[in-house]
Amino acid sequence: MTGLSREQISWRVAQDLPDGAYVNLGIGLPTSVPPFVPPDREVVFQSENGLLGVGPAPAPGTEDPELVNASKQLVTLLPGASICSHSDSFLMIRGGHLDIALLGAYQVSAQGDLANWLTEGDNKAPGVGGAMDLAVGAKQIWTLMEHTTKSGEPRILERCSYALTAPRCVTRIYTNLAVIEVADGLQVREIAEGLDFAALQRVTGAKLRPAPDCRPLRFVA
Amino acid sequence: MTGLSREQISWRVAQDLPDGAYVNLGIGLPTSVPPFVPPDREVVFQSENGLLGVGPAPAPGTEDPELVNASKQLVTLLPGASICSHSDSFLMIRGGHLDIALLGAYQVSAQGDLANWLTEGDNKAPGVGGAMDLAVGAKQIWTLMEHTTKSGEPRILERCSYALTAPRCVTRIYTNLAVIEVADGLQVREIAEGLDFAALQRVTGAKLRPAPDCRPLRFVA
Amino acid sequence: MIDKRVACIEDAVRGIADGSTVLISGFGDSGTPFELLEAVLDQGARDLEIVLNNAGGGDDAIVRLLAADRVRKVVCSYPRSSLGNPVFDRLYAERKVELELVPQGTLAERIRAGSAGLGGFYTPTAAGTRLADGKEQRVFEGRTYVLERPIVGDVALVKAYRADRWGNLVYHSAARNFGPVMAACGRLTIVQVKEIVALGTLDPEHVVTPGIYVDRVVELGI
Amino acid sequence: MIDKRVACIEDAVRGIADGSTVLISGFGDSGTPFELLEAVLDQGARDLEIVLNNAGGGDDAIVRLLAADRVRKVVCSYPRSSLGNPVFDRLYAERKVELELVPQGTLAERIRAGSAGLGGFYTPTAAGTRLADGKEQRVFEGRTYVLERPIVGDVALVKAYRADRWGNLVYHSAARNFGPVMAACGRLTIVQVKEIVALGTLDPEHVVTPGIYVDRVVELGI
Repeated sequence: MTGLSREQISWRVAQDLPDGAYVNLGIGLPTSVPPFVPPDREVVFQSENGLLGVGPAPAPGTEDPELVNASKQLVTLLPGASICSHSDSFLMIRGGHLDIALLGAYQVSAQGDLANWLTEGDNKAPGVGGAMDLAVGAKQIWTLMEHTTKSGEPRILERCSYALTAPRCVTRIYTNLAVIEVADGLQVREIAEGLDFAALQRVTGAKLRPAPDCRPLRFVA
Repeated sequence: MTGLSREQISWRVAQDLPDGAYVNLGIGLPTSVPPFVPPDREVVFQSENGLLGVGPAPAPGTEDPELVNASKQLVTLLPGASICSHSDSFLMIRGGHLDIALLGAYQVSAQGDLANWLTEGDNKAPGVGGAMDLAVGAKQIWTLMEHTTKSGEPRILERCSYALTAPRCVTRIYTNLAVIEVADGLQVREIAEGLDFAALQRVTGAKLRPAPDCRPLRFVA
Repeated sequence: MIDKRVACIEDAVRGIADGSTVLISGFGDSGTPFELLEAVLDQGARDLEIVLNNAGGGDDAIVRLLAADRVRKVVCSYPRSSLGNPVFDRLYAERKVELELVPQGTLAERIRAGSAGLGGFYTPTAAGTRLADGKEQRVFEGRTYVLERPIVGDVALVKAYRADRWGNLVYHSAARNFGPVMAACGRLTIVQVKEIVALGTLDPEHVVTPGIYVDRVVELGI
Repeated sequence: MIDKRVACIEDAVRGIADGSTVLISGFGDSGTPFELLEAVLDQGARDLEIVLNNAGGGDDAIVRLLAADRVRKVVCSYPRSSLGNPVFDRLYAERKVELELVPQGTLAERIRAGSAGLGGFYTPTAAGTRLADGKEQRVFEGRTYVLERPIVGDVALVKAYRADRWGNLVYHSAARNFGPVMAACGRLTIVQVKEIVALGTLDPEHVVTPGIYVDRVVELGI
């Protein structure tokens, strides 16, 4: 299918992060967003394990094995960073202090319900991590995901079939095919170049409507 | 009446503080206890405004106007001290981490009910401060008070007539006339020299019983 | 670029609306943002609900806010001062100011709950006392607890010691007290500091209030 | 004299009883007290309920505690590891270990509530989800909250960076994570540190865990 690569989804999200925003990065795809933030913007990344002001991966030879992000990747701290305990970190998360949480998703519903912790076929022990706290706590939840599953099933649905992370929390959906605003239903802000609205609707399990100013979704290097 | 002076009550309490104890000092009489702790013991004093390891008053010329105790008196910090916020300080207090809180009292009942924040005749705005948190939180509550009011009314009663700070919290009562353990009623451990049990009972509003090893309460310089 | 610094104390308190709930750090004089309070006096906001540990004393700025009939309600643990507070006592006696008396630890915890997005908590403090009247009391494992609800401030006025342009804060000694918990709880958090330092000067391990909670910082040199 | 120092790691873990609830600091490997856990393996306590963020991975000491059938129940937010944890997966599938899955922030807050003497709290986290099944849900001002109860540890095993003989602690970088909240919550709090320093060396402004919460400190040099 046409559309963005996974890395390009991260790039696209990064273009929308406003200067001065406090942003949490969920595990997975969101962790690749920071390098794409335009250099004239100061965005402060939070990591649920008690870091505010997370910087890029360390230069070889300067790694600190205890300085990791939520995905347990080695990171650095920027000037202005601070470290806190888990209770203080989740006070920050749950208390509505983060502007945006970028989360991976299995499914998102037309009402913004989020399912990103449990798939039905998985017999392994379930893990939830900080997903539920982030989903209820951040001012905005932006999800990053492929528009469909590998077998082509839609991930954007009238109702999630997987167990919810939180109801009515997602405010924006970034996929390889579209940028969609969750606002009284699903409004398509951008469609991947080469795809028309009807084709997008066919791979989506919930009713979409185009924004009046719906634009092409394209990657600009 | 015979018995200890107010300062001697503080001295008497100090003799019972065990080595290694963590002790909160309520406002008023308790703040005069620390200088009387025997020098071979290390007792850590907590102040509700976020200090653990409070030291003596500062030497003239070394005062820090922001370094005060719960009574807003200028203090110092000992080596090993730490500073925390109010929420962390009351986590420490309410969470049962202090061994002993030394509190002033208006009245104590035979069941250990404490009244130390509100008197009936007082028309001024009421103030409670940290008294209720301390009363429910510390492992032991020791009260320091005159045995009777200035007009000779008993302060130790079957039931408090003043509003309670907390029910069933006081474990030991130190007065100018006696040291009393609250344990299934009131057991007198020490009686002021020159006073007999019957005389002590007459100035007490609740039934007392002498400990098998009841001793004289005396000040030793 | 993130820059929480404001040039002067008038800018720091700009826009505080009538009717606001204002959290004020401090324990007695220690850690109280008297200079910000002076600026609020000049700024003019009225009908305030102030949340603080004490209620001023002598003729400090809190007492003068009260004397100027700018305060509708005081939420505090101990509205008494060794300096006396006849203004508060008079307003209270004349029922011209409402008093909500809250045990000190419950006050700190309610503010923390407000900052933490919690709907409430059960505390043993005040159970079985007059201050639990009218509140839900509930027994867990044989102990009685009182349900307490969060406090959220429209504005928090905080005194700290050092800040950077991101709004990171460290405090000085016992002046820390209510500062960290109130700073995290204001929809608009305004901080006076002695000194603003360059970004990166404050050790990430030692920052007490992360800048995310802070909206404006003014440097006063004291 | 207050002296929380113990001479060796065997002394540090002495007396942990069978059936204990054991809080274990760490987030992945960062801040996990692996050396104390090795000592617990040798010490022999069984039938443990362990409370921690993850559930080990590879063949670390947590996995080996599980493999040795020493753990009755795991309370955690994420029992998965990039290294894999086939031991946990097998025990879970065979119902030989109980899993209580708790959202990470709720886990931290429940431990904090335990340390703070609270009877419970209402959190919006997990409201309307499967993890709220069987729990009281309650609406305050139009928002649904879940009642969560405190966790108290019989034992807390914590990794910190520096300590003094009073048990004051500072942490290193992101290894702080669950350390401060768990240290305050153990009836018996046991801490491994890289270095024990002289009393008075740690700045009172920088102490993260006050010594009052700590029972034993062992210096490991790592």
